[in-house]
Amino acid sequence: MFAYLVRRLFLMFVTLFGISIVIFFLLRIVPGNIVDILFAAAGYVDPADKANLEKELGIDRPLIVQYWHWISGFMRGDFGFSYVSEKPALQEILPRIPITAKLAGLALLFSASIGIPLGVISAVKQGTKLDYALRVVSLSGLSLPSFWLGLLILTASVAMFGQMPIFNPNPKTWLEAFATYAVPAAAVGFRSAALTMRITRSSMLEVLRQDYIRTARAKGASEAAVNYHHALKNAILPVITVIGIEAAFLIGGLIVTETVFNIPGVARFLVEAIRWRDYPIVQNLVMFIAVVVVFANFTVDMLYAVFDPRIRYTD
Amino acid sequence: MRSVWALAAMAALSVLTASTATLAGEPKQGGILRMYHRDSPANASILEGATYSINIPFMGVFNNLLIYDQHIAQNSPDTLRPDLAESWSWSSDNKKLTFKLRQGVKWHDGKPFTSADVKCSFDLLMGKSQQKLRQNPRKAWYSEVNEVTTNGEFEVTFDLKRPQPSLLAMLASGYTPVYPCHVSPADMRTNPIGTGPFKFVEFKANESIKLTRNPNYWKKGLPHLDGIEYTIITNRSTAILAFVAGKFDMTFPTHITIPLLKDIKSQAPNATCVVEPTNVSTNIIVNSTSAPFDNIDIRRAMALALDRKAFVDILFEGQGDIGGTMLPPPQGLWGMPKDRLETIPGYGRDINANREEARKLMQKAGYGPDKRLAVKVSTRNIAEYRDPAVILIDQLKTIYIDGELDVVETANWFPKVARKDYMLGLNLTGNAVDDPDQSFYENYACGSERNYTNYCNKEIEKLFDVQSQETDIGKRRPLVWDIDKKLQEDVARPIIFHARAGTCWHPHVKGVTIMSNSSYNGFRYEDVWLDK
Amino acid sequence: MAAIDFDVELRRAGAHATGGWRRVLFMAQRHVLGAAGLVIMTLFVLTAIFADVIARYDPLTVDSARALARPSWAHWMGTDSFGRDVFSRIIHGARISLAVGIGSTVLGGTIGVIVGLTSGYLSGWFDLVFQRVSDVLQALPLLVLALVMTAALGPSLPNVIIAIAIPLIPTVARVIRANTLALREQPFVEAAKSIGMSEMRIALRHVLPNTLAPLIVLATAQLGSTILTEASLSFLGLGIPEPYPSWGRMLSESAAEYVRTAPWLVIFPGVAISLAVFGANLFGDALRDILDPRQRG
Amino acid sequence: MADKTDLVLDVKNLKTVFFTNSGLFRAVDDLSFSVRRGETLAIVGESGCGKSVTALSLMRLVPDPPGRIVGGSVALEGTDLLALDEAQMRAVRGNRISMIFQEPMTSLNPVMRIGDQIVEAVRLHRHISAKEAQGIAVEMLRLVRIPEPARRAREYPHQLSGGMRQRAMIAMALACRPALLIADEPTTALDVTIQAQILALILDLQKELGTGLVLITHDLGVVAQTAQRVIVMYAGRKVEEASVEALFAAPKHPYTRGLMASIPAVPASGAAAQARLNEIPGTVPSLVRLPQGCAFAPRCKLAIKRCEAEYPPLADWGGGHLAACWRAEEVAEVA
Repeated sequence: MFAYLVRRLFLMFVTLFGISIVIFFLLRIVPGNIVDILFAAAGYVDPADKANLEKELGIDRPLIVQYWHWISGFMRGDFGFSYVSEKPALQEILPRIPITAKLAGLALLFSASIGIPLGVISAVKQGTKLDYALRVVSLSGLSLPSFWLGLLILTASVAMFGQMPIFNPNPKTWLEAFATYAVPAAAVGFRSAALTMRITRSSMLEVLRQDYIRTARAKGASEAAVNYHHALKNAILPVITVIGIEAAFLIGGLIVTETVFNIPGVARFLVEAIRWRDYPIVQNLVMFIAVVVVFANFTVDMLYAVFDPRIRYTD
Repeated sequence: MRSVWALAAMAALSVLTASTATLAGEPKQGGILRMYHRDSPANASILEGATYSINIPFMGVFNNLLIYDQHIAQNSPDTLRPDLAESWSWSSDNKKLTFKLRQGVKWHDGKPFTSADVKCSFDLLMGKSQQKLRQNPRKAWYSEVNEVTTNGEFEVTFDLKRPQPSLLAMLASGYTPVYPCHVSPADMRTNPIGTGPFKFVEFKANESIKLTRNPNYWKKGLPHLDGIEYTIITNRSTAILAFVAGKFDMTFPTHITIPLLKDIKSQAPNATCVVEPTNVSTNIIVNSTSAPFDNIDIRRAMALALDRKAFVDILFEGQGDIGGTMLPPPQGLWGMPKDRLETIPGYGRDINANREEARKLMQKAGYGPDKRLAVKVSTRNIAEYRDPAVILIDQLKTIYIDGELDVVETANWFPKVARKDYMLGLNLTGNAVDDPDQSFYENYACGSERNYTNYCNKEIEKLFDVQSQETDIGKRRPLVWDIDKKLQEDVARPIIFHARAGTCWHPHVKGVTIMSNSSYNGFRYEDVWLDK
Repeated sequence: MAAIDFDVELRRAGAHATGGWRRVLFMAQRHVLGAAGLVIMTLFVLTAIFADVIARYDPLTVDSARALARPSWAHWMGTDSFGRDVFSRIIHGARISLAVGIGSTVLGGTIGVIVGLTSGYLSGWFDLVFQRVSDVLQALPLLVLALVMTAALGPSLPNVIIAIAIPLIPTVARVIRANTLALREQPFVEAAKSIGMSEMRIALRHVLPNTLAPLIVLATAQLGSTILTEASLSFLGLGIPEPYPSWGRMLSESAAEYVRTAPWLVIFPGVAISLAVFGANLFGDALRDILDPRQRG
Repeated sequence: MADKTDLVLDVKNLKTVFFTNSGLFRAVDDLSFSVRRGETLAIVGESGCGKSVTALSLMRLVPDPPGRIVGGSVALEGTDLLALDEAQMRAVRGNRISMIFQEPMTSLNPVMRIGDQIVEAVRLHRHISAKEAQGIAVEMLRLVRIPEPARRAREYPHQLSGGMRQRAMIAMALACRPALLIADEPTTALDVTIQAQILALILDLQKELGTGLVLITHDLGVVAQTAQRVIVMYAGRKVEEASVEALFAAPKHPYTRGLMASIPAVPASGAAAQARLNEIPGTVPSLVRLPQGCAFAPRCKLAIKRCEAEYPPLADWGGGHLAACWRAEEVAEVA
């Protein structure tokens, strides 16, 4: 177990190192930098002023020096300053994290609490009209562009209630807080709920074909006991993996949803920062996301060990 | 027909201005004006920016030396009002402009305002001070100013190389706030200090901008509002839905396109919406340094092929203006009269005849139905740029030109233009003040930083100087018209149209006037109030 | 015990469905959803191929006189703000969506197969490097990667295809690698090795064909999501530029401006995207049921 | 024949079919047999002959679709199981009739502790506390000779060897003291050395508990050691039934004969040592397209015209020795 953990942590470190290189150099390939954008906002370009500013920001130095400067700072917990706001990058990133985290958490909760039961029902009722209906709904969840869904929700809510769930940083009532997060979370969660449902369904179908299910029936266990006790316990494992992976993919959906619902979370902030070529923000934020993803995968693997007695990490 | 309509519009406008002033009743104190902001400005320093994304939210933090009357829609020399300067006077040779400054004004941090601050601000703008602006887009405005001198704590004098009556117009723009001497330009970007009615509270990029009432504002009893809060919403439909749903008292000024106005009017029938020219022209920058547009015939053919009315019909449902460099009348002070305009090639009413002529020019240059000219039309990846480019490409088809749209990201646009790495570019030019000096020198003078095409015509430049020194508006206007006409005939930067845009607010918002010949100067908002 | 109609039961089981068409018909009945998906996909592909014939107007021609026209006989899906016929644009948009969908799936799939096969077959350092690189790519959110890629390459059709294809590579490669690893232990591969077949030949002749089923399943599943990714990129302003009638951009730009004033601009492209993706997903599901033996019911 | 009241299981004319896309598949066709209390009945045949479907039919666990029991009766202790509704049937399963499956590796739920799986079987049918049930589970594990039963009860299936798992399966199947135990190839998947132990265990427990046993196997050697009576199935039908002694002494069906001949010679049985194994030529025919007459005819050395035309009825050759062959008398001699 200990050897496994060491190996695993080492690989995680290697992955994160790789990500730091990829994001750093990818960003440098993107044409234009913050100085170009600042001059675009000023409506002119002056080569001398531009060179001065590049020097001031340190983006005139050789790439390898810039990389070392960033990564060594990153290790020390020095994340640099945002090029745009000129505030410490950490100060820009940190307050936005809880917003996205709440949204993502709620979306995952939504995804799991809707997706898993419906997936089980769909599998148990395989071939029935209910199964077909659920599959069509889940497939449609995977087929709707999420910004479209978000906009339709907003439009419908204004048309029907004359109100819209736009982000409110300081909700006064419980209901307001709920509206702030729940609707956008549902818009993102719909897609991942659909995914969760499909995985649960196929996992359940797989498990329901297993010999031990027949054994359970032979014992005289009821259908309910067979499905929910014996089958689900086994079928849940791949679902956990997928929810874990989904947590990583959720960030993509959140970018779009945070834009539509105008939520000042990290996902939209990342896109804006890419647009502004705000390297310190993009680099550190991507690293942060990568750390979360890598640890989410790690947690999933550990959860596997908890849920599946067969798995013991001894390697 | 058109002039009658224009007259009617004028009349309606003056009624509107009058109504906001007289029918509004006694202003109520308090309340926070909630607006959305269309994008996240780079920073809070007006002097370093060249977009009203910075002006609009931060103009209320500052005062100018003088300012355009905030309740007269059309900025003109007659609507200049004292601000930090109580009065001004020209020397007899019109080369010295002296301002008497208001006393007892304090910066938001409590330090007193003096003439040193004025000098600092303009030294900064002229690039003469120790500290530098990171960007200085309007340096050219002060090219005729030798220096700014202080005479005691409350008097400053602008010493000019030659008479320049337009200097006052530029000083009155929202782009020309007075900065404090004791705050560095860097701090002004993140935490601006002014003397204005509102104090800066915070600016969270991509999130919000907050201003609060300055209780020690030197105008007693102002501002009425407790504060102004902008929520930054880049998605237009989300923003408009939120306005309709009552989350905001007012839209971002001049953010509502004509097609969207109908939507707002149907959703929020009580909202007041005002449509005015923005004094932003949509134009074509032509790379005349290399083939094929180094050929004047092809440039002329392109200018002839433009069906300006079609642009205006499609993009503004007819509510846009066709003119030269200067904003057309009646809102524009300096635009050519219609009959004069129509004598310029390409502005004539008979589009088919124009295009027939254009095709002849193209054939002369060696192109025809079987040998079409392939052209890249570069533009920024913003709807206001992209949409006219699409129409332009479609129209160029009629004269054997096959255009391909080349969409460029903001970060790459100016470098690309500076590299001359384009054939045709679709560009927007915002005019901070409706003034020929601002427009001509900034966009057409040899060596000007915003003269993207590097158009350089020494003879025309002489004419710039002649009109610039003319103090009599009546005499100056025909000079301006002549220059404008020449610029169009040279196909220096063909102007396609002048945009109009709408601003909406809910009925409880009082005291807002949208300027009709500028979108940079009317956002002080010190006497805006909420009737709630 | 209830009486059982053997004929009915057998019919249900498909016993009567012998020979070409009856078999096809039976499969269509058994996989109703898949058949529907296949029909949608076929329509989609035919539309893309015959766009010039089907479209009633030139999708790029601007006409101020008919801007923002409601759907009518002349313009079945109305016109956009430039007066361009929405129906014709959607028809031509099928080409773009198909190009993005198939282009990026084929590109990502091909590279993924090569990498996965090599990695699973050679093991050693190549596999180690591949594993780490795919860890890296998979820890970066797909949309973020595509976003930075399109920003780096510049928005154009080929670049969007590349940007969407790259994050696909590790996904495909992992599946192929896992299958290859499993297949390497199979007797027929051992046998091929024992008669002196070269590794390369074994990989291409024996291993690759056997990974085809999961590959096809994965590819159809990806087809839909690539179209959605393009739409999201368009929404974020980095999709395929004007004037190409990309569904994603048609939708995202109209969605921003005309969601209320000209709903047809928002509804039809949205429906087109959703339907195409839905069709691909339905078809992919059915294919998985049929091709993936582990999933067969 | 035995006294009716002594019968644990009485199957009459059982018919189970599968509806497949290649046609009707008669997996069990008109099968009748009975098992007495404490008796062991073996059902033998090649794979695909319908043995396992018979077992599943008795449990009413034939997967539907595609399978369906379409006729006959299965009387367990006098109750026709086929007439019960699903709830009633559940009360019988695992309680009065239990089953051990072929694959001990996959037949136990991998995420449940062994003890819990037995506890579940007990508590489904007995209203007792979890603690008592746990006691029974440990007791059962002890009964199937698992060392340290209390510790093993807390372990997961993957921690047990194949033999151990099959013991646990047996413990689970017998936990409620069923009247009838069905063992479907219980030793096939196990090591040869373990096979004998498991068989011995099953027989011991059967004796101890007085359970009727249906042992399904393809291994005539196993039959000889364990069963009292044997049914030979071929293509879904019973082709021969006899006491073990009678069957081995004089098989009346050429198929049985063939099966015996394919056993590696067991010199102790007195038969002449053979130079090579005899195998039955050909394979079990497709159950969909069965020949009109005897299904075995195409593979049968003794086949005559009549075999192909008419299906031979089951005839009693004395002492309950049934066989379905037109040339039953000649079988022993010819072979």
